[in-house]
Amino acid sequence: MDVLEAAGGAAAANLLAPAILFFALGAFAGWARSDLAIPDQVAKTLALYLMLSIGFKGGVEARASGLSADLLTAGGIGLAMGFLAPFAAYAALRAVCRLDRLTAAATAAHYGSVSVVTFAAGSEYLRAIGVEFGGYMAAVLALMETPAILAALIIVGARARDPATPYKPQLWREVLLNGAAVLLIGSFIIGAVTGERGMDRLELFVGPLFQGALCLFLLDMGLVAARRLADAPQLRASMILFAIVWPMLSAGAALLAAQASGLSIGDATLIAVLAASASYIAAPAAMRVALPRADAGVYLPMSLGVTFPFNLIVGIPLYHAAARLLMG
Amino acid sequence: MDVLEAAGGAAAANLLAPAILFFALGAFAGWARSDLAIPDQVAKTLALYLMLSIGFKGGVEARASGLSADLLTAGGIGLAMGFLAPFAAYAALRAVCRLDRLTAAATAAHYGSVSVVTFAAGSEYLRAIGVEFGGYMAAVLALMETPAILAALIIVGARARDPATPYKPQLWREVLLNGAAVLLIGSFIIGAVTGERGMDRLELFVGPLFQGALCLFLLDMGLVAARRLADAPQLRASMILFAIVWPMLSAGAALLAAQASGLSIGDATLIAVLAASASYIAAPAAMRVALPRADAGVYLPMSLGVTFPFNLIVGIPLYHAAARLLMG
Amino acid sequence: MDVLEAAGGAAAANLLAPAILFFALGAFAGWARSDLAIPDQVAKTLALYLMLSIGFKGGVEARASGLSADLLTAGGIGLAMGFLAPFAAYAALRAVCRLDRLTAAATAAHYGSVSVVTFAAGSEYLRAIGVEFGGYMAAVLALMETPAILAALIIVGARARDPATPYKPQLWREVLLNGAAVLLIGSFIIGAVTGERGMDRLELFVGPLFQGALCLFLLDMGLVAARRLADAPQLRASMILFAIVWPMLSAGAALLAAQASGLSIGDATLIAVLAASASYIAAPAAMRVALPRADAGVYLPMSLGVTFPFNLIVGIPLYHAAARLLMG
Amino acid sequence: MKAVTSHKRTKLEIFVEQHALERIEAMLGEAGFSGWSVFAGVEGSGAHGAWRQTGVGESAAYLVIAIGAETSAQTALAWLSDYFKSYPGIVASSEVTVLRDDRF
Amino acid sequence: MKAVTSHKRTKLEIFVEQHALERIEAMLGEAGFSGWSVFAGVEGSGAHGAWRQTGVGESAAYLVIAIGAETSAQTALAWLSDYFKSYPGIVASSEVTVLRDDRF
Amino acid sequence: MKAVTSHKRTKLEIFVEQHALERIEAMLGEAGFSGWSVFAGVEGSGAHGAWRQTGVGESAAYLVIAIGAETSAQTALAWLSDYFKSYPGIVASSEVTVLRDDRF
Ligand SMILES: Nc1ncnc2c1ncn2[C@@H]1O[C@H](COP(=O)(O)O)[C@@H](O)[C@H]1O
Ligand SMILES: Nc1ncnc2c1ncn2[C@@H]1O[C@H](COP(=O)(O)O)[C@@H](O)[C@H]1O
Ligand SMILES: Nc1ncnc2c1ncn2[C@@H]1O[C@H](COP(=O)(O)O)[C@@H](O)[C@H]1O
Ligand code: NA
Ligand code: NA
Ligand code: NA
Repeated sequence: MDVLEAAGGAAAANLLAPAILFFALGAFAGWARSDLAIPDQVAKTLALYLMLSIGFKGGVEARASGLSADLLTAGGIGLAMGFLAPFAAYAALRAVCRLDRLTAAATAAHYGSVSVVTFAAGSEYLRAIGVEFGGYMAAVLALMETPAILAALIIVGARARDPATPYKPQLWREVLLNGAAVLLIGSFIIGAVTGERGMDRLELFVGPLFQGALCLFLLDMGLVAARRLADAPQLRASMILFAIVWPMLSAGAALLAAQASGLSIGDATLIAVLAASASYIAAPAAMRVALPRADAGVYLPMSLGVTFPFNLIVGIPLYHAAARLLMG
Repeated sequence: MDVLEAAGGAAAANLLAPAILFFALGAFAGWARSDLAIPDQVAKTLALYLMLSIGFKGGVEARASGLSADLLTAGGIGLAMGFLAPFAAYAALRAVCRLDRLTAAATAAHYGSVSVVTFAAGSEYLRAIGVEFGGYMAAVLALMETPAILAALIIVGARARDPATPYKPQLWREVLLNGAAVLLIGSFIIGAVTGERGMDRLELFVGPLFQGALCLFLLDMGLVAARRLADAPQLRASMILFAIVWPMLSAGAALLAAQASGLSIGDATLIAVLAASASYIAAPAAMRVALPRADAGVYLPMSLGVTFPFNLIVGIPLYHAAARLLMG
Repeated sequence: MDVLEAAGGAAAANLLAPAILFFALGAFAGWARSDLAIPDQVAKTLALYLMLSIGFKGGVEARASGLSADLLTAGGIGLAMGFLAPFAAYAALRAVCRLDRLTAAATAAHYGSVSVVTFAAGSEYLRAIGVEFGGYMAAVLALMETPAILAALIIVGARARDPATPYKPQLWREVLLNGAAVLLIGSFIIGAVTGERGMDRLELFVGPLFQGALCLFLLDMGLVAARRLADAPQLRASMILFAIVWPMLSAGAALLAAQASGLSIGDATLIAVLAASASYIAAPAAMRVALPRADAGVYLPMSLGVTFPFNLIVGIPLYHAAARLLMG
Repeated sequence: MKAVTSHKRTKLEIFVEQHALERIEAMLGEAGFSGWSVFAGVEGSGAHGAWRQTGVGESAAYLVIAIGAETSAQTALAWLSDYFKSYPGIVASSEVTVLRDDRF
Repeated sequence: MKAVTSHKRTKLEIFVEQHALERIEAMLGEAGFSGWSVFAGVEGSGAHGAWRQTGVGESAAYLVIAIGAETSAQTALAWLSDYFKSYPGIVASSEVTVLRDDRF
Repeated sequence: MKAVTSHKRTKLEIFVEQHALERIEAMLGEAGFSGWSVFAGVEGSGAHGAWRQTGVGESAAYLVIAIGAETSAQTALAWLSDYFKSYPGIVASSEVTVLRDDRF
């Protein structure tokens, strides 16, 4: 079948993209316990840079194409999935993985939220194979970061906060004003405000440089993911299963919603990638404040060690192939 | 009036430049106490990179245009202002802001010295609106960094050094060999020595990349400035007044001197920007060594929290409009 | 004589390359004890970036030209020199510099191993004067990093390990899986696998950006080398002699081997540069683990403070001139 | 060499996660400490598992060192003893000698 | 303010080079420490000369702080006393007071 | 496990600004310390106000840890007591136990 063949070829192409290979190199080095390491301040800056670039490029493109109905549609699907998915994920994590309430809720928040780098890899993949998508998808990405965190707090309810503690963390700040979200949304607005004129000045910075920064960052992600997995002997088969099956189910649901609302194949692919992706920066930060007793030794290895590589290598081409099958 | 209208348009254009908007984004994040932060080692490197680029580009251009009389004129004005302004500023700070002697002298050093990033923003502004200026202005920038610091030491005289202390800081090293000055002047010389051939190799590094680095650095400056202001409840109205009015007076004096000596509009604008700008890296470092009892809680919020944003957003287009009014 | 004249001109051109001048600037700042400093995490990242770029570009070029006999020849010469040179160097260091056994062995490891940045400067030099060389030389560089370290361990034999210590460092990991080697070889493979298609995406990142990163890194190397020398009053004349004469002898031997096996002038120059260069990252790291009682106050000032600047400024054009004399 | 008068004070060494720094520093001020210094760890281990500062997805412990009066330390310890019921971290206190007792 | 019960423990401050961290942390675990924290130095000096963290060719000392039972500390000190025969570094131990003795 | 002989020494913890490091390290050497280690803080507060390491315009405190003989510590404290009359910073000293007394 033509579509599947094409999908196979596309998957192979994805596998051989430099960024994916640098991820594999990092994973190998981490697994072999090499002392290779990207210094942490540089890794943090690379993450900020990726968000700045994604936001800015998205804003410039969104301005060029005008505020379309598609933005509202995609944003609506994203918000709905980000908020509702955690409830289903929570039930599945309790039933299948037998996690305690707090850890299940925190893990659900991770899977409802999104991964910026998975999104970046997804959009690079679409660019490489010449599939168009809306610049506003960067805004959808930003929209999907936080609802799942709120959902997790609703799930655990009042039980989360320990009455004994005099410490009242300013949770809304951690959730709504986390650096990543602020930079992503801020850069989107700056891109939308300055448009082509701004892009003229920053073309090189957010364009060709992006590829290299992504390679370096994925090298680091490979190192971190491999070490995370090595340090997580308690990761049970049921958790690994969830970390692979759940993203595919989420992506499927997102694709059906995208098809029903008439989004393009590119937009549908990206919204599936977002639904499938799991957070490993914003959600852990929020959970450490809000649900300190949830076990980070469960949600981080699942999200960072299993789901992230799966989406990067298998998921992205798979969801795109499915989008073409459904909507092509 | 045409000139004013054009000035208004130019000011609006300045406001919408990506770099200025990233400063605003940083200031918002700092004000809202988001956890957004550029890691300090990266911020330091960005500052070094900006100086390397400014110096190198200036050197290349200065070589291309030859050692002109304009360099001597501009350098002379810069040196004179850098050395004399602190005496006037000291008097004003004592009389108007009622600062103690040491804090007044230290603050005067800040206002007599210059801000590299304000200069960078000023020259980007001129480039964006197509106004030419001499590459040697980078050398004038370097010349203006230290005289004000020496002036401040003369003002306080022997009283500065505590006889009780066995500690004799090597002040000349802090002042003359501070990293910023060495890199700026060194890069200028390297640019002048290698000329176009050197530029061929570094074109991309010091050119299009500069815009992006400036955005990132101004994002950080916005964060730092906002936090500085928030932590400075003791900043009195008279100090805020000084931090806004003094730069305009300095810029005016510089413009008059530039007009009298026949500099171009671009050079005049930049020398006004330099005169108006206040140091927040070199001067504080020197003052911490030379006048440790001066109150950093006064001079840093004034320079970094008030004068820097004022120059960046209002000052630069204003001084340029004034230059055109005077000399156009 | 034409060749020598040309060599003189080339040496002058090398001296005036921006990267070399930035090294000189750093050395001046370090010597004058300016507080100029590249933050350490950034310096580490620059080193990683240089290796990533060198490896990737080498891999892409090696794929384009196919696996040639020249790769095997150059690799063979490199491996042989890397493994055998330390035995000769050890004898010389014992006889001439009167170093103790452990320090002599550790120093020999440094001179048998290679310096990535010297290689980078050598290939930039050849590019600047338009001399071709094989992309596989990056692989030869990677091959030459470790044999000398093994040779040093053979030289000291069982005496190296203290039986009293319960600590058994995993030496093979430090030696074979050191971050630099893994990144260099990994990037070479990624370059070879992705070929032109990968290069299309990373062209800017590994190309024009490289020049700027090299300038910044050499600025830092200048600072570090000058400070190393200043802190090494115990460096005797015989050690300085060795640090200058040995590289020339090694380069000569490499050139004769290259001529005998019919390599091109470019490849011969680079293999001479590699033979002449001394390690200052991989070898010290391995020696700190394997021979902790060897005196780092000897091998680091020699390698970093004397040999590195000598090769950078004098050696590279000299070895190239000799290659042209021999083979031209 | 002239004699240096010295005084006994209590030193707290508090290991906590980054998100708690702001609140804990405010608490130290309220408890009567006139100064403190914060250092960032690079890796570590504890009841909540091992961590390493990587720039991606990690917790990372910070060390807050605060030197002050014994009574201030007691107030801080009472607060921390509650805080540590929910959040990761530990605190150690010990006696140190300082110059210039007016400053603590 | 409610009373805070506190307990005596031993604090080790171990200064070592980076390559030894993994092995020393494993040793601390085996010696009975349930936690430790590692900090990176920026410069220093010792019997093996002076160093500065530059990113190029330097050693750099790290500080491992481990708080635990006296017996754990003794085990660790015995191991370190051998280790330091070959490798650079020092260790200092002192007594501290901790909350929540069950955690150490 | 063989017995480990240990010895009493004095530990200085000196919090100062970066510009003073070179001078203070030289002083420590003159006072008889054979080693020290320096760590960079990320934020803090004191009589001279609060600070945060940002890379732009900030002071930032560094922590110098020096372990040595009591007499060396007394010499250093006398110097520091003068130094702190003009410059920001504090010093705390305490007693620690070390291995290998020949090294201090
Ligand atoms: N016994 C200890 N000694 C030194 N640091 C510790 C100790 N226990 C915990 N820490 C630090 O505090 C962090 C949080 O502690 P915990 O709540 O036990 O996981 C750890 O990750 C360590 O960095
Ligand atoms: N007396 C000391 N006080 C504090 N740190 C020390 C001391 N001696 C050594 N160190 C640290 O431990 C490292 C290695 O020590 P050494 O084996 O004496 O060279 C030094 O570079 C210092 O960073
Ligand atoms: N009581 C204290 N405990 C810990 N660190 C302190 C203390 N007082 C001052 N410091 C540190 O030393 C720096 C300078 O102190 P000061 O001269 O009091 O401003 C402060 O910014 C803190 O980083
Ligand atoms: Na998701
Ligand atoms: Na000024
Ligand atoms: Na060599």
